[in-house]
Order: sequence, then C-alpha cells, then structure tokens
Amino acid sequence: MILHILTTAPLSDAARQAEQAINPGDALLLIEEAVSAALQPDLDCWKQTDYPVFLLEEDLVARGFANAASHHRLATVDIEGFVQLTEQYEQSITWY
Amino acid sequence: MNNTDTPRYLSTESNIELDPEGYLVDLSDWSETVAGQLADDEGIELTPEHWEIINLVRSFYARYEMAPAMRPLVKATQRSLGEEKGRSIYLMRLFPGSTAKVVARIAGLPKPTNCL
Amino acid sequence: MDYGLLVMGAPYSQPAPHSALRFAHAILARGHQLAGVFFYHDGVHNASSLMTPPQDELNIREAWKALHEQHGVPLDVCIAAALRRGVVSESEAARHGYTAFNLEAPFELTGLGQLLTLQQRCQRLITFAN
Amino acid sequence: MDKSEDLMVIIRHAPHNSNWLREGLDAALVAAAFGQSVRLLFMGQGALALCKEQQAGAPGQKATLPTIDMLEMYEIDQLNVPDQTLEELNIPLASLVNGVTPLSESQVKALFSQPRLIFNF
Repeated sequence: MILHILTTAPLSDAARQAEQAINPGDALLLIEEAVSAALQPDLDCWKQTDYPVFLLEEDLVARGFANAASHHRLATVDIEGFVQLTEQYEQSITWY
Repeated sequence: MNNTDTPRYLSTESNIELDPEGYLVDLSDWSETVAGQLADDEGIELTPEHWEIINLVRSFYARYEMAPAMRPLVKATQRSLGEEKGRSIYLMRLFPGSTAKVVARIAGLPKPTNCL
Repeated sequence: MDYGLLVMGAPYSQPAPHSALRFAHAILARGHQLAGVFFYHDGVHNASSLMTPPQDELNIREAWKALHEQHGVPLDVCIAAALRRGVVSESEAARHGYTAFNLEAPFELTGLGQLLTLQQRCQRLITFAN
Repeated sequence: MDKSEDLMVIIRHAPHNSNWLREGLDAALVAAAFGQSVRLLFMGQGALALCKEQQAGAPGQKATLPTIDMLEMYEIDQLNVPDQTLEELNIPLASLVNGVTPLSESQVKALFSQPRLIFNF
C-alpha cells in the first residue's frame, strides 16, 4: 500500500502520472500547490471511492483554502496526520 | 579522500597538469607516453594485458561518454576479451586499488562520477 | 520507526525544504528516529553557508543545522549534484584550487551510494521535491 | 521483497529541460553499480529520453542517448513506457531506442501494487 504525495496543481503532469500509478487501497495526500484541489470539488479525485484523499491542513490554511475545504467536506490532515499516514502506509511516492 | 599532496604536474619536465586526485585536467593531453607515466605514478608497469583494458575503457568512453564503474567494466571486458578476462579479480590484479578509478585515470578519462 | 528524508528542492525557490523541515519535527515529536536527510538535485542549495535571508525570515541552513545539533541527524549532500551547482566544502575547494567554499559541517558531501544506504536502513523514506 | 528486482526508478522529465533526467539516471546507475537490479519506468515527458534521433544540446550540454545506450552495460534492461504516454505524446514505439517495453494501464498499476523500492524523478 502506497501513500502518494502530490505537490503540484490538480491538472499538472505529475497529478496525471500519480493517477496512473495509484491502486485501490492506496492513499493520496495533497500538499503544497496541490491543495488548490480544495477549490474544485468537481475534480475526479473527489468523486472516486477507490482510495482516500487528504489535504494537508497547514498548506490549506497558508493559502486561504481551509474554508473551501471544510465547506466541500473534504478530508484534511495536519502535519501529525501526515506522519500517521506514513506510519500506516509502508511506502510513499512523491509526485512533483 | 584528501589527496592534496598529489603533484599538480605529471612530471617536472612536462607541463601536463593533473587535478589533485591525479586525473588529467585537459583530457586531450593524453597519449600512450602519458598513460605510461600515469601508470608509473600508480606503481603499475603497463603490459599488453593492461593496454587491452585501457583501449577497451577508452572506447567505452567514446561510445557512452562516461567512464565505467566496476560492474560495466567487467561486462565490457567479458564481451570483447572473453570470460577468462572478464572477471573482476583479473581486472583488480592488473589495476590494484579502486580498479575502475585507476583505469579511468591511466586511460585519460574523467573520474567516474558514480563511483561512490 | 526509522525515517529518512530525501530533499530535492532549493530553499526560497521551492516549498520542499520548508515542508521537509516541518515534517522532520513532526516525526521526531511522534517519537520516531530520523536516520538522515539526503540532499540531491537542487536540494543541495540547502547546505549553502552563504545563504543570507533577511533577519525576519527563517534561515533554512540554520534550521537544518539545529536539527542536527538537537537530534544528531546526519545531513548528507550529494557531491556530484553539489559540485555542479557550486556548493563546495573546504577540502573540495582546496582540491580544485578555489579561494572560497560554502559547505561546512554538519553538512557532509557524500556519494549517491549514501542515499541507497539510507533507503535500505530506514523503514520509511519520504521525498520532498518540486 | 522480490530480491530479483530491488529498485524501480521513474523518469518523468525530458532531456535538455532540467537536470532531473540526468540525475535520475545517475541514481539508477549507482544502484546498478552497487549490484541492485533496476527497472526504469519512463512516464510523460520522461519518455522523450528514449527518442533514438536525439542529439547533444546547447553548447556543452551532453546528449542523453549515450547514457540510455549504456544502461545495458549496467544490466539495466527493463525499460518501460506506458501506452498512455506514447499516445499522449504522439510518439510511435518505432521512434524509440530498441528494447523498450510498452505497458498497458493495468500493467503500469501492477508495477506499483507490489512492494519495492521506488525513486521518482
């Protein structure tokens, strides 16, 4: 089981490559620029049910998207939650 | 790792500059004579068996633009000189020490960047 | 658990070093070990002693150094990537005949093999890159 | 872990745009030189590293092709490209170097479904 960490905008090359690699049971964590996905509740990644998707809270807050994320009921983790995800998933891959 | 006491020139009468690890600064300075002097410096007397390997490494570099690490050096030797010579023990006997680095130095190639 | 970090973004250009530092403190806070940080690609700029941000901004090199001092975390910098980009230790500067250098302890220049060793030693290797 | 294949290195950046490609390949070469068995997966722009007609770049910028040709000397013979990448970039398999194996969508996912060490460049 892999934790995929995406650091770039939702429609970037890296985002599409992560999508090619992700398997049911994996998880996707959006950090840095990727948290702008919070503004787009219609993105495919929010609609699928194969794997959980999380937004990094600190990066959302910094960019002013925290309200958008809670309004759309998107799952967030803080930095400690990020560490917990890496405890839970044996492997991680960063897509940038 | 520090080799700051290495001479900056290949010999007192030549103006061939070496970097502090003993590699040629200007790769076009290389000649068979220079190779012999570089080998002296390593305490190696070049025999036809050494030259087989030196030539092989130079053509490896001409083709791939990189000096080989040990594993591909063994493979290249195996391919052109056969199973008998294509073994790391044979190469290490010819060029003791960090074999891949020593061969690259005598053959006038840049230091293998992916050695360590 | 033993963690390793691979940092491949440059400070003040990219968010990766900031994210990595925040993550490093979070894993230590949860009682894990940080076995090492490896700087590769543009991440080698994290080691520059000459970085001089304004006083009211975090000095990222100092932040890494503090992590080393407080938790003994090794800070390894890929030598090939660093030399190409002008990040040079005192002994490398002497070796190349330069009058200046900008990489000092606790940062260490080392080969890429060190990254493989770190990866094998750790249960988790987390990459920060942009 | 499958010892017969220790490491997968993903290459996603094109030649001549950044140093990602060269430094990614360096990581693969070092691992192979250390005796690890390495698979390369070229995704997106990274697939352009396999174009057989590529040349050296701006002055002093080395070509990638000699390094790609050298991979077999390091026993790196698993070169994979997703079908999807070939379609998106509109590059026929025939324009790439020999020895590249294209992978279907599910084959790509399968590469990620078993535990293995991965570097992503």
